[in-house]
Amino acid sequence: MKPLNSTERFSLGRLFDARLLPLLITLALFLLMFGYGSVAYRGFFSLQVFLNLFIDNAFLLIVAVGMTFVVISGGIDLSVGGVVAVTTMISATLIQNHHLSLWVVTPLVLGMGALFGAFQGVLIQYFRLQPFIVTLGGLFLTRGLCFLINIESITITDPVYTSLAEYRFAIFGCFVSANVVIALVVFAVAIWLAHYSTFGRVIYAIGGNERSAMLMGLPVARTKVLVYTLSGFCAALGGVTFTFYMLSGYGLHAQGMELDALAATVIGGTLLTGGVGYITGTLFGVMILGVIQTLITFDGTLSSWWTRIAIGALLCIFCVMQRLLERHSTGKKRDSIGHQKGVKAAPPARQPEAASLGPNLTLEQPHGV
Amino acid sequence: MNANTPLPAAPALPILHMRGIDKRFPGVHALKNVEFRLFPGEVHTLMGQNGAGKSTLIKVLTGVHPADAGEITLAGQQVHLTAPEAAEAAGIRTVYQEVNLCPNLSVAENIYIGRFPKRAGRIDWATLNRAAADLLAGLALHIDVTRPLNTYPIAVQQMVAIARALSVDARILILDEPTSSLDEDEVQKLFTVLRQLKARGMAILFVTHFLEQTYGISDRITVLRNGELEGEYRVDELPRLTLIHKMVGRQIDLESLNQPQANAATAGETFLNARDAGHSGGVQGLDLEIRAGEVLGLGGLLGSGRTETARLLFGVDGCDSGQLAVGGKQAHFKSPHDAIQHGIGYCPEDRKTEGIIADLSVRENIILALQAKRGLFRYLPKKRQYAIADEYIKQLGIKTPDADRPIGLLSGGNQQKALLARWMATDPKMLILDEPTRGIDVAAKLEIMDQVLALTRKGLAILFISSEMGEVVRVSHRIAVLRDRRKVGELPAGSVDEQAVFQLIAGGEQ
Amino acid sequence: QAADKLVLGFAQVGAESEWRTANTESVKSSAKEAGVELKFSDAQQKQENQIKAIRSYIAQKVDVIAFSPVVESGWEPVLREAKAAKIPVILTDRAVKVSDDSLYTSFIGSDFLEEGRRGGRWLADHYKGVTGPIAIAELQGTVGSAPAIDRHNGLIEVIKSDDRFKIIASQSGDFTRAGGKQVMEAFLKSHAKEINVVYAHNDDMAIGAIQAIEEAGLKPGKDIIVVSFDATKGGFQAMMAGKMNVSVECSPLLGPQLMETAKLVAAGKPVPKRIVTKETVYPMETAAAAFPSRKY
Amino acid sequence: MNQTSNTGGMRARGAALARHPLFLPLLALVALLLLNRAFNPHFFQIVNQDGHWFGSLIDILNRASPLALVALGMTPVIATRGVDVSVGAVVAISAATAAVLIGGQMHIVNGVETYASNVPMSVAILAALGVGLLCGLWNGTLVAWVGMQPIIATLILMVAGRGIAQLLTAGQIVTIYYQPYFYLGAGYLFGLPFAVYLVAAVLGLLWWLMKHTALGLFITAIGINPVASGFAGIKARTITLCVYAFCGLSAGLAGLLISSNVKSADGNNAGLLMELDAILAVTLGGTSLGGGHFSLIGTLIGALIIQTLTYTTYSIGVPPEANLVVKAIVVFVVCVTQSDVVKKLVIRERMTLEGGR
Ligand SMILES: Nc1ncnc2c1ncn2[C@@H]1O[C@H](COP(=O)(O)OP(=O)(O)OP(=O)(O)O)[C@@H](O)[C@H]1O
Ligand SMILES: Nc1ncnc2c1ncn2[C@@H]1O[C@H](COP(=O)(O)OP(=O)(O)OP(=O)(O)O)[C@@H](O)[C@H]1O
Ligand SMILES: [Mg+2]
Ligand SMILES: [Mg+2]
Repeated sequence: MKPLNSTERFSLGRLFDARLLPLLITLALFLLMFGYGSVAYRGFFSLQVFLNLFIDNAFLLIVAVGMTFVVISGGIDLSVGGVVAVTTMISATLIQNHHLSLWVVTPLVLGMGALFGAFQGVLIQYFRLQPFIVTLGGLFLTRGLCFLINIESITITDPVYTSLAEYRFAIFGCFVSANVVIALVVFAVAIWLAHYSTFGRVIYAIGGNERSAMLMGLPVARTKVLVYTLSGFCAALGGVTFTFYMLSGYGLHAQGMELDALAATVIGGTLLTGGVGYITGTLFGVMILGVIQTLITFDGTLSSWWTRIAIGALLCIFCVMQRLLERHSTGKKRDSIGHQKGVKAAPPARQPEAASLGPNLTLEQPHGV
Repeated sequence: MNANTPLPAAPALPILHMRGIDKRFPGVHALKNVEFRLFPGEVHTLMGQNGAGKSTLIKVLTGVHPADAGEITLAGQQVHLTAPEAAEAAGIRTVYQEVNLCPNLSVAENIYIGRFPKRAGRIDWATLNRAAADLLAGLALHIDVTRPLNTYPIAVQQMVAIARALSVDARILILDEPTSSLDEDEVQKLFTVLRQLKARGMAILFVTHFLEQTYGISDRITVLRNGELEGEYRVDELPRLTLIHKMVGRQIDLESLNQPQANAATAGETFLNARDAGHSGGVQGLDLEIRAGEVLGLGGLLGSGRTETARLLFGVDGCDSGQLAVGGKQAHFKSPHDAIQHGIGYCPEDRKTEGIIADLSVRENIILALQAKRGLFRYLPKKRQYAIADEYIKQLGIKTPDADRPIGLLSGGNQQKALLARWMATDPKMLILDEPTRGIDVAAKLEIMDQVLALTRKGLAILFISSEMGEVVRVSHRIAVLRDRRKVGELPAGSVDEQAVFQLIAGGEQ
Repeated sequence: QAADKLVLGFAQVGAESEWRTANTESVKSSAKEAGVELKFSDAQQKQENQIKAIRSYIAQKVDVIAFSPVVESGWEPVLREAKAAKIPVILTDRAVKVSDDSLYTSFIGSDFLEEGRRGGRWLADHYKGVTGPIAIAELQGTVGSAPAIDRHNGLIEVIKSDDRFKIIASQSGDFTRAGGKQVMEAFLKSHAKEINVVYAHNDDMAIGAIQAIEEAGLKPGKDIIVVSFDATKGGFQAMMAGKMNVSVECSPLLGPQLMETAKLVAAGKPVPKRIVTKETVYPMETAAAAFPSRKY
Repeated sequence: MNQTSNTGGMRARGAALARHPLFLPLLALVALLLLNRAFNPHFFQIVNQDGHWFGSLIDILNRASPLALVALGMTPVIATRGVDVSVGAVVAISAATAAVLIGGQMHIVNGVETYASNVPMSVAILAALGVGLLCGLWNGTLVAWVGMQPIIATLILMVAGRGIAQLLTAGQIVTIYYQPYFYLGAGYLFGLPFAVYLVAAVLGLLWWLMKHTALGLFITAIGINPVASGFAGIKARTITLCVYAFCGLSAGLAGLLISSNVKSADGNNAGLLMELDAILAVTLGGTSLGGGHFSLIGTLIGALIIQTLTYTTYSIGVPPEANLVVKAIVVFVVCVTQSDVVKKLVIRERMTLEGGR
């Protein structure tokens, strides 16, 4: 997914591009965890367990992809969990109680999600409000709306819906659900957006330095509103897949999903300060959260509280390793004030290749010699 | 506006005409009824002291700030540009003062973002990178364009910003102090390109504080003073001294600018001694001796490691080979805090990200290092803070309505002065000045150099870094020359000229 | 390899209340007693986590799967997978809504709606012969949760025909003591002296409300009647102190029944589709006598 | 003539007041209180019963105390561009520690109820505060020294912390029977709830630190530009560590208040979602999550707004299912009225009005 190296000659420096490093480390740690599970637990090492990671986290991946764009732009979207819930609720109500068709309801809820995202984006961009607060308000609003629609959960029995939800694609004797396919499509489109479209690059630019982006004549306002629209859309799509997953609408669905999505995004190497991030990283982030959970269920001996402590500890070990490995392999120690890597105002991060590959900045002879 | 200086006859119709421009910021009347004309095929330099309103005029033009009054016509048509986006669409390309690019994007992207080459609906990275590399090669810069911008030193970033502006054909090109951290050599490259563009009929608005550059490239000069139009002149009608006089409003002895200033007699005890010092991935094997009462100049080209040397000596990058000694005693700087405790101060070259704290007031910015030196609990009383701040505002002529204005709102040159004040306030024994005169007007430059030399006379040691070699030669007692992050030699100043330094850089051993 | 040892995968909702903890404890200890290998997972109150856990039990090929669904809906796809893998499923605590009954083997648990009715009936009984109006302040559980909905509906069902009763205030206290106390405090201020009855959806909120009532200078259990659910230890203590009038039991001790059923199911023996747990209503008069035998 | 200049001066002063950053948050608070008054005529009534003041306002103050403590601790963290989402869990841990240590039994000696604590109360309180401090130090270490992003660093403790709290209480709600402990969260001093004094003390301490030491300056500098602060010689890491430690400590104190008030500790529910409310309080008070300038008083007002809002929904009979929607609407309204756009509109309005006369 790294776009920049499609150019010119292959070089050693490229292979160990420092920008790819966090991704590689994340991937390696994921494999390590999966490997540990395979050794430690019977039945863990199977294709289906691996595929289950996708089946069970497809909706999270979709939501996290939307979140990734927002975070790259330097914002945050806490409303996603609520949007997922309200999407399941509206879908279920319309399908079950009003007998509308799936093909009418789905575009409708997707549109509503996008619209809601746009609404938040407008508040953030034009009223200069803080994303955190606006989207927290959005979270309250969407969750609240669920309960205004119905406080009970609504089971969907519509035959089209259920058959779609239960449809399974076979892969080597194992299977995945339709959700997985949707999530992978979203993932692919997101990579295209992030790395091969102007829109995506402008998002990175805004995250890097919003004022500069504005001075460079980039459409900052429009892009920012669109980023939240996109996140709203992804959340709604996440809601649709969640509805497939659960076959029900309920106001308490997807509790705390905003934090899961955020965690997945950040674990995947995206910086909350904006400007740096990878869609692929987000995929790994989701997988890592999934694998932690799977490890714990396979273990099956932890009490409720030890479950929590174990999740926290694994997360901690993972993040600390990630940081240490990154620091170690970039070779260069942090300068004494570089607060953390990639803080917006970080001094030029001087990278090791420049030293090892020799200076590639050549200068003409100075004047007058 | 000075009504008694009639505008010289226009060669053709101006492509840009700004009339009666007025702009107020809270507490500052930045532009007062300013008129400005720009003709096709000319380089028009806007000159004025720090805070005269040059950048503001440009920002009003490109729609960053709405004007309070006045009208702008582009090629005879009245326009209302409300955002930089609109200005770009109208054919105006701008390089704003300070580097305004995205640090996280690659060099190539920074140049072409907004106008990416596309193929089959997707960005064509190969073409993009090739085009960017070619464009930079035209400016004699051969760098890896796929690396993020912030991996390059500020001078390279400035070149990239220029390249971005040159990457598309525009009617008007605006360059606000694009050369402030460039070497002579890059400046010449830039000028070559500008002359080509001019020949093609482009109108170029240029801002600089370097008189040589002004006279080297411009056709016409507009002088602003205190937000008012002082006058518009053809360059051949305006001798340097008159220009300075018009900018500053008083007589300035230009000769003193060109005289070597340092007299060797003041040097005293060795203050800081670096022996074989180095930082992995940075400068290596550095032997440097800095004495009290002496200015040590650092010579070298862009990327030769001058800034890295400064960072090493200030404890930003830990010294992990060799050793440092202060006053004869071995010292180990784990952070700038340690260096400051030893009486060292450092004015970084990258003022925006490493220097100012934009939302803090001028006063807080000035006392910050002193306070950090005193520690958390010996808090300077507000009264003292104001006294210190006001003293330096006066002494350095910092142009600000009061000490409580956020420093980010000051003009670039005045921010630089405030940073200098920050370190002078700590009563340091040694100051590292990395490009201290960047973006500073002629008069202020003289003042600052005077201050620096006055400090050395009181026994201060100074490490002086500037990309203007002439300046280095003039103020230094000795010059250490760096190449490829190593010291290649040392020259006593006074007897040498720039040529000697360049020769050493180019490879001639001493 | 321990081929003959029965492996039971149990997907618990979480540990959100004392009731739930007691439930977990009961399942764990009776598994040990019955010699069943228990795979336990805690879903942190999230249904999707429970589904994930069930899926991983299928992958682990356990013998029997049991779980306590907090919500009735949303289980069909995963239960179908379980059925395809030929693993029998037992529900505890609460039923699920599925189109095909064969997706689960048996359901052991209580009935929140019935509990709500019991609470209502006790009230009707208590106020027999008294002329109204009787003002009820309701402390609801977490909005949207099953016990909150059903205990509310159960009460309404009983009192709607009796126009002496009137719910004058109703708010969610999230099943917690702090929530119950805070809400009750506000009720006591805004409905000053009107409230006759507090109908709290669980003991914890009732205990919080009792504190608020006491701090307002009133006597819970006398000035204001307190009706509550679960009959936990805390509830019993409040009843013995005369501060709570009645607690409708909702037994978490489903472990022994679960193990028994699991063994039968694994052996291929028929089991009843619905196994109702034995639950009673504990008015405060009987509390002291019943307390020593309480396990949670 | 004298009179006109007088009113002119007053108007100028009024305008300056209206432009004060705390004006709008305060206005929102007052509006909410008035709304309550409209529904409940006794709302502003405060009566004195045996030396204690009683009334809705007192309730709100008392209830807002834990939130205010947490939010006050959070303010400097946010000012350094950080955030601490673990405060809710820290509240639970501290409450659990105190409850388990004090616990206490009721003995009936000669028909008199007497209470005994497991360990001396002061030890238990110190232990709980110590645990809070430890949690804060842990967060601070991860952020400042390991270099993790604040939200993820504190997320770890947010997840694990509740587990730790439940581990301490073995998943039970630990009821506390030791009477003197209840004074912290439910006692009165000079007629006002004791908790209010605690908040005042913490606010006072912070205020003193900000005004009479360079801490406020350093925190603001770090929040605005961490790199430049380092170049100016500020020890950013040490200060970051301290700031998180203080946040943990104040969350610990809030945990004590909560457990003392409900006389029990609930590992799962104590302080649930408090992190969101605390962040909300900080932001409603006008502090930007982007770091930099901050306002302690603003935070306090923010906490009061949130608590008043909660109280309002309870007392004016909002149906429980509408709680969240009401909260959302209030948040939106308060934020939008505080936004520059609206301010500008209002000011322009006023200017044209005055100009028109
Ligand atoms: N030949 C080169 N090609 C590319 N980058 C270089 C080269 N030489 C130096 N650099 C970069 O410049 C950094 C060292 O430059 P430093 O900023 O210390 O130089 P300087 O002499 O202060 O130059 P400047 O004129 O930019 O201030 C190195 O970390 C490296 O990233
Ligand atoms: N956004 C702003 N808000 C308030 N005052 C401002 C703002 N921008 C500029 N000013 C003030 O306007 C005046 C003119 O500033 P300007 O940046 O135009 O100066 P300049 O001529 O470009 O100076 P320099 O040579 O130092 O760059 C200064 O006094 C500055 O403090
Ligand atoms: Mg300028
Ligand atoms: Mg340099």
